[in-house]
Amino acid sequence: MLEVSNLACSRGDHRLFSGLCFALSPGQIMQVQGANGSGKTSLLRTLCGFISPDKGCISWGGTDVRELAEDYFAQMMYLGHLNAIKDELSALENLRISAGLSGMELSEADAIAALRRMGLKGRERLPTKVLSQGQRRRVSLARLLVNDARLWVLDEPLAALDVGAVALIGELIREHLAGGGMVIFTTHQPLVVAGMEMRSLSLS
Amino acid sequence: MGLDIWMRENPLTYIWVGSYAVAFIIFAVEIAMVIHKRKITLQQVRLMREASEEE
Amino acid sequence: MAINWFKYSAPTTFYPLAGKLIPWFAISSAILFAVGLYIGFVVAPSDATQGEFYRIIFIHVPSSIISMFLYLIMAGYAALGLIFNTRLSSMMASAIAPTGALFAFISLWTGALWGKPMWGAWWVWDARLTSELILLFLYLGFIALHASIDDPRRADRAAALLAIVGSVNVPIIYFSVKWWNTLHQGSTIKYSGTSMHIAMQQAMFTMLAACWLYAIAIALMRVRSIILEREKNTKWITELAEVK
Amino acid sequence: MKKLSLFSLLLLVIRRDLVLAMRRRADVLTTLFFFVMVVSLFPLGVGPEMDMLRKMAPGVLWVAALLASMLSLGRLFSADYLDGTLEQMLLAPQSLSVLVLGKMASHWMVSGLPLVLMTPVLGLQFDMSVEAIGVLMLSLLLGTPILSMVGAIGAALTLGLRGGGVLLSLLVLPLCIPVLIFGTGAVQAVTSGLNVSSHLSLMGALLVLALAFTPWVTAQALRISME
Repeated sequence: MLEVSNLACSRGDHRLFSGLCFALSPGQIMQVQGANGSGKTSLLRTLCGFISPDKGCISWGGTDVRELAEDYFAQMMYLGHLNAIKDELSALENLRISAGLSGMELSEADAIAALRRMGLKGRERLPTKVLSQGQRRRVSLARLLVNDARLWVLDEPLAALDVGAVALIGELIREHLAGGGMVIFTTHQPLVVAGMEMRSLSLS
Repeated sequence: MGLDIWMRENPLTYIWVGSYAVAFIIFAVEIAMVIHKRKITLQQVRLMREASEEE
Repeated sequence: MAINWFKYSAPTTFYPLAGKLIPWFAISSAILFAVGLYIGFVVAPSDATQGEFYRIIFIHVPSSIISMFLYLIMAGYAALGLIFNTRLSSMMASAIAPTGALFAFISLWTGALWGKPMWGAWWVWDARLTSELILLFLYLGFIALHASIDDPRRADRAAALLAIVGSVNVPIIYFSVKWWNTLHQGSTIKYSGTSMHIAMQQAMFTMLAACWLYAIAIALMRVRSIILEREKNTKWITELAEVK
Repeated sequence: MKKLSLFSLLLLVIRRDLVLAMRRRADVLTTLFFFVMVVSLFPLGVGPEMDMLRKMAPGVLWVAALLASMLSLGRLFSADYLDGTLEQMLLAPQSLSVLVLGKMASHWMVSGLPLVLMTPVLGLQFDMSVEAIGVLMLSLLLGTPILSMVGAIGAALTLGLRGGGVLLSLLVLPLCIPVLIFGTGAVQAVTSGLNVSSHLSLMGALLVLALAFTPWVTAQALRISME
């Protein structure tokens, strides 16, 4: 589904990677590895179309993503370093608005169910500024539950999460893959996804 | 008012010193800056090249 | 004969080509300046109403015209760079901007000097002078935006968008200023117009041509430095004769 | 899950920004206070002659409105940029331009509309006639949205830059000159007994033009700035 061929990317004068080729089919998961500054985040941001590559092409279902543009965005979701949640809004409002931005109308009941599954029971209506770092990350990750995107692009999804939450993310990813989804992610913590072959791509 | 009278008596000097000389000084400064910029850039490029050759 | 324009749009071929062209533009510009000044100050008679002061227009009018055209050319190059992602056109745009700003400044300066004997005031809120001032602001905005972004590619693209928005706005600004000016019965600069002596016209056109050649020469010189700076990591730069 | 229509997406963005603004009221109020203060400083600076003040009033109010809107423009995208929401907006499967339009609209409601509503009080300070105040409000009503929209382009271009606020004013103020001219021109026309419809219809034309192009241009600027 997702094919990357001969991709090259640089920041300023510095060439991060070049000649990068890989493909991801439904049900596959891939971890991007590499030292700090090797371009993991840049690769993921290039896949989102934020950065236009110096060379090479990213295609989705055989068509260049730049041509697909919004049709591609409808089928992918990106979780970056930043949580994309507003301190002034409650967890519930945050989740419903981010679903809205990705074009979905989310009912209150569905949103509460998603937040509860993320272990935020009883905190749905608190302003997120009173939540801890890990809890905010959970609010942000709750978007995975209320989205029907096929491709997940996750940049350090496990940062600030405790053991229980890491296990939960593993389970969410397994469900997503079982349903024919695709995941590409980076992490510095081990992530176990039961029964799935973990491919890895290393940037040097 | 002194300037006004002087200006009417010496229109050509006024024009020359006031506009043409200023314009040509601006041109000269611009040329000098561009040449200086080129010198600096060339120096940088040479330094980069020497640094990469030593590696 | 089909000329391969794309060949000249690559910095590798453009850099030596520009180097060869610069002396020609510079020398012909200097000659035309000399000729223009000679016609303007020796051949052309003094004006019936304005005396000798009208001779300022030989520098004022060409610099106004050039500052306006350079903005459009700059915006055009910037747009090419934005749409087709060609490196050279973005570099050209940023090479033209300072020259355009300087011509706008010269036009304002000489306009003020011309205004003093004509109206008795250094600055009059005349439609053309006001538009020229706004044009200078637009140039300064372009330069400031380009200078404050560190990543050259983002700087090129952001400044290009600004230049395009600016050039769409220039006619609106010009007409609104003109309208504002007529509303307030302000004075408008009127040149001798139709009764312009043939020698005056010759002087004006020669000076205009001289200024154009100067602008081209200086922009090419500047773009060569920009090419060197941006491409300093590439192989062809390190193999240039002047680098060795 | 239901797909959102473009219009409800627009409403969602507007509502979100308004809720955020209501929860951070201080920001809104500072802009308004700035406007009131700048306008009130003028009589102190130029003296209390009513004739002169009456003549200056439209220009003073318009320039103050221009400066006040510059002041609040810096915040238009920066909060979303810093907390990552802007990344999500860029990935919106519907139109980014619509999201941008929503943000422009809420920015105007928060920073432009209060100025319009405040105008009668300030107009009285300058001893303006009722018709003049009416036309001034109308011209501000048509003009302040243009300031928000043109300003949004500048805000998007200067996103995350050092000294972005000053740079933003440098970029945007020259582009706003026509709005200033037509806005003050309308009031001067009504005080000298001329027809105001031509000024206001030109302003309306500028508003339509801005509505048609600025959301798209701002969307492009955001994509450039996020790289």
